[in-house]
Amino acid sequence: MEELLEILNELHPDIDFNTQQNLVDEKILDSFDIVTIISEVADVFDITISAEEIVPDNFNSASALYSLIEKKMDDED
Amino acid sequence: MRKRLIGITVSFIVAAVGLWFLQKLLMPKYMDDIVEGAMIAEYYDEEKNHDVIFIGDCELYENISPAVLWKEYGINSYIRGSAQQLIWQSYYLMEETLQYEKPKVFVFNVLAMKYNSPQSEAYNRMTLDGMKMSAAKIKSVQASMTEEEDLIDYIFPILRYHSRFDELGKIDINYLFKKDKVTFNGYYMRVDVKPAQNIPEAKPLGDYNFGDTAYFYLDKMVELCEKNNVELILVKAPSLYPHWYDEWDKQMSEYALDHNLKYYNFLNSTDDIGLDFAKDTYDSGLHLNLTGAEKLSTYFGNILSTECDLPDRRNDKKLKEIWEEKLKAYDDEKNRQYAENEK
Amino acid sequence: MKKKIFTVLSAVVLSICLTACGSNDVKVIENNKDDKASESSTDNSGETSKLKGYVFEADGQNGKVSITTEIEMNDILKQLGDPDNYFEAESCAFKGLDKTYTYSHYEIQTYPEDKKDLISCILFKDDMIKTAEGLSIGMTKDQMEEAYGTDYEQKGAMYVYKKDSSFLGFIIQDNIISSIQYFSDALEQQQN
Amino acid sequence: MLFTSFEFLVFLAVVIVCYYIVPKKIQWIFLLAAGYVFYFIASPVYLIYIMTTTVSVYIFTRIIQTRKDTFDIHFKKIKKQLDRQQRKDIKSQEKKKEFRLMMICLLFNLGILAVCKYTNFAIGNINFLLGAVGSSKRLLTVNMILPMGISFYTFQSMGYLIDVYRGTCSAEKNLGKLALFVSFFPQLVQGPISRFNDLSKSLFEKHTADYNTITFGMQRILWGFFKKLVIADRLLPAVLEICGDTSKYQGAYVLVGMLFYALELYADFTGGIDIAIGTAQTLGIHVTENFRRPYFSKNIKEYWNRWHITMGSWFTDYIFYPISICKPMLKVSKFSRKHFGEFIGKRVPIYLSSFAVWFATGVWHGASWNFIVWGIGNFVVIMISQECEPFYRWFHSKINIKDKFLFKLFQIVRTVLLMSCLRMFDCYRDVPLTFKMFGKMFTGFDISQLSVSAFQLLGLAISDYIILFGGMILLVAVSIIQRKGSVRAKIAERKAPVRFIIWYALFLTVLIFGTYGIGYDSSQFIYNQF
Repeated sequence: MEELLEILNELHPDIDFNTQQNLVDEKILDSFDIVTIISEVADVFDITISAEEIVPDNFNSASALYSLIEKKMDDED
Repeated sequence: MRKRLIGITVSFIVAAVGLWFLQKLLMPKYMDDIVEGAMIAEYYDEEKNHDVIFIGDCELYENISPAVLWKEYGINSYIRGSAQQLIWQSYYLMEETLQYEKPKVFVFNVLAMKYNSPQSEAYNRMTLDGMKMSAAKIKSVQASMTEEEDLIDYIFPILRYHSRFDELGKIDINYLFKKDKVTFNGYYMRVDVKPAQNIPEAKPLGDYNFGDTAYFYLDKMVELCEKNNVELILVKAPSLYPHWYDEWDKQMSEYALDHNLKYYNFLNSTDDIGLDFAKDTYDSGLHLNLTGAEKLSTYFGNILSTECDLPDRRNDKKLKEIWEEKLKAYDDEKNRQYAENEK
Repeated sequence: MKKKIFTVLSAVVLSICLTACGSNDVKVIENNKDDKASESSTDNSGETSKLKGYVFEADGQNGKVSITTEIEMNDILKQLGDPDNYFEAESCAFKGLDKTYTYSHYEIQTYPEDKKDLISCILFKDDMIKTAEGLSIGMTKDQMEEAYGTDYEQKGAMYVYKKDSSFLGFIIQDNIISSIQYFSDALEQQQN
Repeated sequence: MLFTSFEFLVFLAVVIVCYYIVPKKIQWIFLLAAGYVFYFIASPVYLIYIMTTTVSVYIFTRIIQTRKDTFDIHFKKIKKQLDRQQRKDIKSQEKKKEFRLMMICLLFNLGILAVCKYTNFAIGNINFLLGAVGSSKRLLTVNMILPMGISFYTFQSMGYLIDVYRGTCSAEKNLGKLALFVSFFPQLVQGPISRFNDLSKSLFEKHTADYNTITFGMQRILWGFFKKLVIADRLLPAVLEICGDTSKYQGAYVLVGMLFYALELYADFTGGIDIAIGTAQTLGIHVTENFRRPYFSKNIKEYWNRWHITMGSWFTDYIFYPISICKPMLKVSKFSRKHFGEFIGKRVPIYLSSFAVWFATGVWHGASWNFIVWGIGNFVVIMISQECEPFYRWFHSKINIKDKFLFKLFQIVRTVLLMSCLRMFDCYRDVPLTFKMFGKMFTGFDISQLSVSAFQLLGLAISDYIILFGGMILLVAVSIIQRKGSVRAKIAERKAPVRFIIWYALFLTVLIFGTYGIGYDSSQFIYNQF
């Protein structure tokens, strides 16, 4: 989770990712941000998030994103 | 629920009245310049028991004066004329006229035979917009429409004239509901003179036969008149232009013979009528002016009353009253125009 | 890899087959709005100096004058000079005049449109003048076909050739050309 | 059948009445029939195309779905006996097979689209190249049919195909229902491009006639007519005049033309979409919004989130994401990060996939270099503004004007101008001419050109300008009110006479000031070209 928050904070230092629950719906994260996040996450956690997993539900909050990452890690190693 | 239904009904009524009013406002009034557009509608205000009804284009409404026919022969007549009236429009006007009255004679001017297909939207409008809504009107519209036109635009003319919003003027308000008379029983009076000269030679045509559509409606006219026991008379007004070809004349003569109709080509009797094309025309021979029209009317009235056995109705008290008023207006207008011409 | 290529190829071939057998002149009405302005603005590149359709070469005051139908009479009139005879006819009800200009060997008729007079008809009056392709009154039908081909429409005695929006008509009596006239759509309709 | 034609209104009236009369069970079948009739009227040949797409998508999605279902059952059974690596392998093998199926169908349908739409463009370019190398050979251009709305229904069905492949929606079992999804007539001509999950529910549902739904729908249609007939079509002659005669209209005129076109396009496109969505609404069907007051956007990225939304999100979901996060791209990213440093490495996937998206967007808009350059232009502007982001952030941290009204207004005006400049590629004949005219706008700018009489020479009369001005004010006012919720809902709260007056006034405005009929021959002519 720490590592994820680090990635996010680097992208948008002005946002408090611990509390924000509507990152996508309120357009805080745009498509460029999401691509950056995915490629960083791929690097750090060694997982691949595929296009069909890019839905608001998975990206609306840091915790949602983290649970996606966890699920992926379970699945893949 | 009931309240809502009432609400909807009321809104629709208010909306419809508003639309009707706007449509009235936006339709051209034809009162200041192109008065020909107001002619067709004038008929509906008339006392409808005419002996003779002329149906056709400008070669009738500028060349025949019903006032003279009444004054000299006691013939009560009316001209249902409009600019460039096409033959199917004339036919449907006949059909419509028969809904109102049954004259003894219909007179049709045969120049319209030269047109076999719809011509122009503007002329269509002048003939058709004036007609009251009826089956005959719808059929006439369908026969007359050019490719760019739609029936719906005739049923709801506001769809056609909405773009007039920036041309609206005093005239549209003044004549919103009541219009002036522009004709005398359909006759459009002009007293000015422009001698006929320099009329070009007729252009040779490849095919002198009138078109099938034109004949189709002429046949229908004959049929309609037979069925209603009205005599149909064909005439060709003595206008020098557009050119009336001998080949055309022959076709009409033969047609009249075949169908047992009277056909008078007044071009052949200009001397008998006494027409002087240096004086009796106001546009170099296309149309007659008042003096010309009165001469022709005298001549033709004589034919009508003798050959068609039309009674002299000058003793009819009611008619006499109506005509007295009309003749006065006729003379007033005549004097007004002459006075204006003097200036 | 092979499979992939096959997949792509088969898909492309299939779709080409489908579109190819359907191609014809059906009008394009794809309402992809964004195409609009660009397409319409492509039409405006034509030059205006060259006359389209059948052209008649008349002798003007200063050399040849090219005349065809649907062009403005004013310009032509300046080059041709005053006509021998001039006649104007008011169109019923509407403002504007149908005008006829008669010169020694031919006659030009105009009709009003948008405050301009456009030429509706050029009529040969004698055998002193020729069409641009060299035909004059008095020549034979064979000569006409030689010069203009047989792609005409026949209306009674009139043989009508069409080029762009202009018409050229020959009236032939006893195999001899008796009248030559250039005319436009505007007139064509009236005579039907 | 144009939305603004009388025929369409009659068609619509018949459809609405019948829709609520027929048994509820077959309402969707009736809609399908209506869609096919709508298409048939345009041209019977078109039906073959839309049916081909429908059937091919149906077959492939069914196959993919069946595979998925059987695989899932099978996989559950054997799951326990396998170790992780084996599971992964089996899964990816299955995915590959599904991918291949999906690609066959995708390429087949995009192939049809490409051949219909781009054959002549390709031939033109080949001929140009032939000329460039000095060959005298030329390919003849062919007369291709371009079925109505092919770009829209192809994209819509391809989105559905990919969704099924991804498993985000399950394949429709009923061919008829899928056919209805592809051929739903209100959005057939110019979108919006709907997603199956969004549209399907209300599309196949049973609907009972509801006063509010139907009146709201009709009000939306009326508003669309207003935008299209009163504003867009009235303005169009001036736009065409300015863009058509480039030797006459230079300097300040270019700016005028650009702004006129911005208004014309907005009114035309959003008006059409209003009619489409309103039509669907009268039938009780909810269609995704396609615009959200785009001209209030503060930057170009925001603009593209608010203009033609369904197309933008289609490109994002089905092109941008797949390309930018696919494995090869991640490898490229890693590689460049290693060799060119963090800064460039991070940007590579975004740049490459954005370029792909904007190139595709350009191509999608039309078969011409104008649109391709236009797409790339958008790409360039977006990337520049993306790179400037840190600067903006720094700027705003120093000077606090971010929330000032005037600054916002400046941002909005800037964005509109920027988009209008790019859109010049839309107006002018070819790319060099566009650049030339763009230059002329600055070099030949002379405000005195724009006299009152000069404006009248553009084919519009004073009265037209007054109407346009009034219409624009109404547009802006409605947009401002709309920010706080549906305008129609606000009006519906009013008393009946007020409602009546508002809607009747709008109706009369369209009826009288609308640009339709014989009185407007010139616009008639323009319609016919398209």
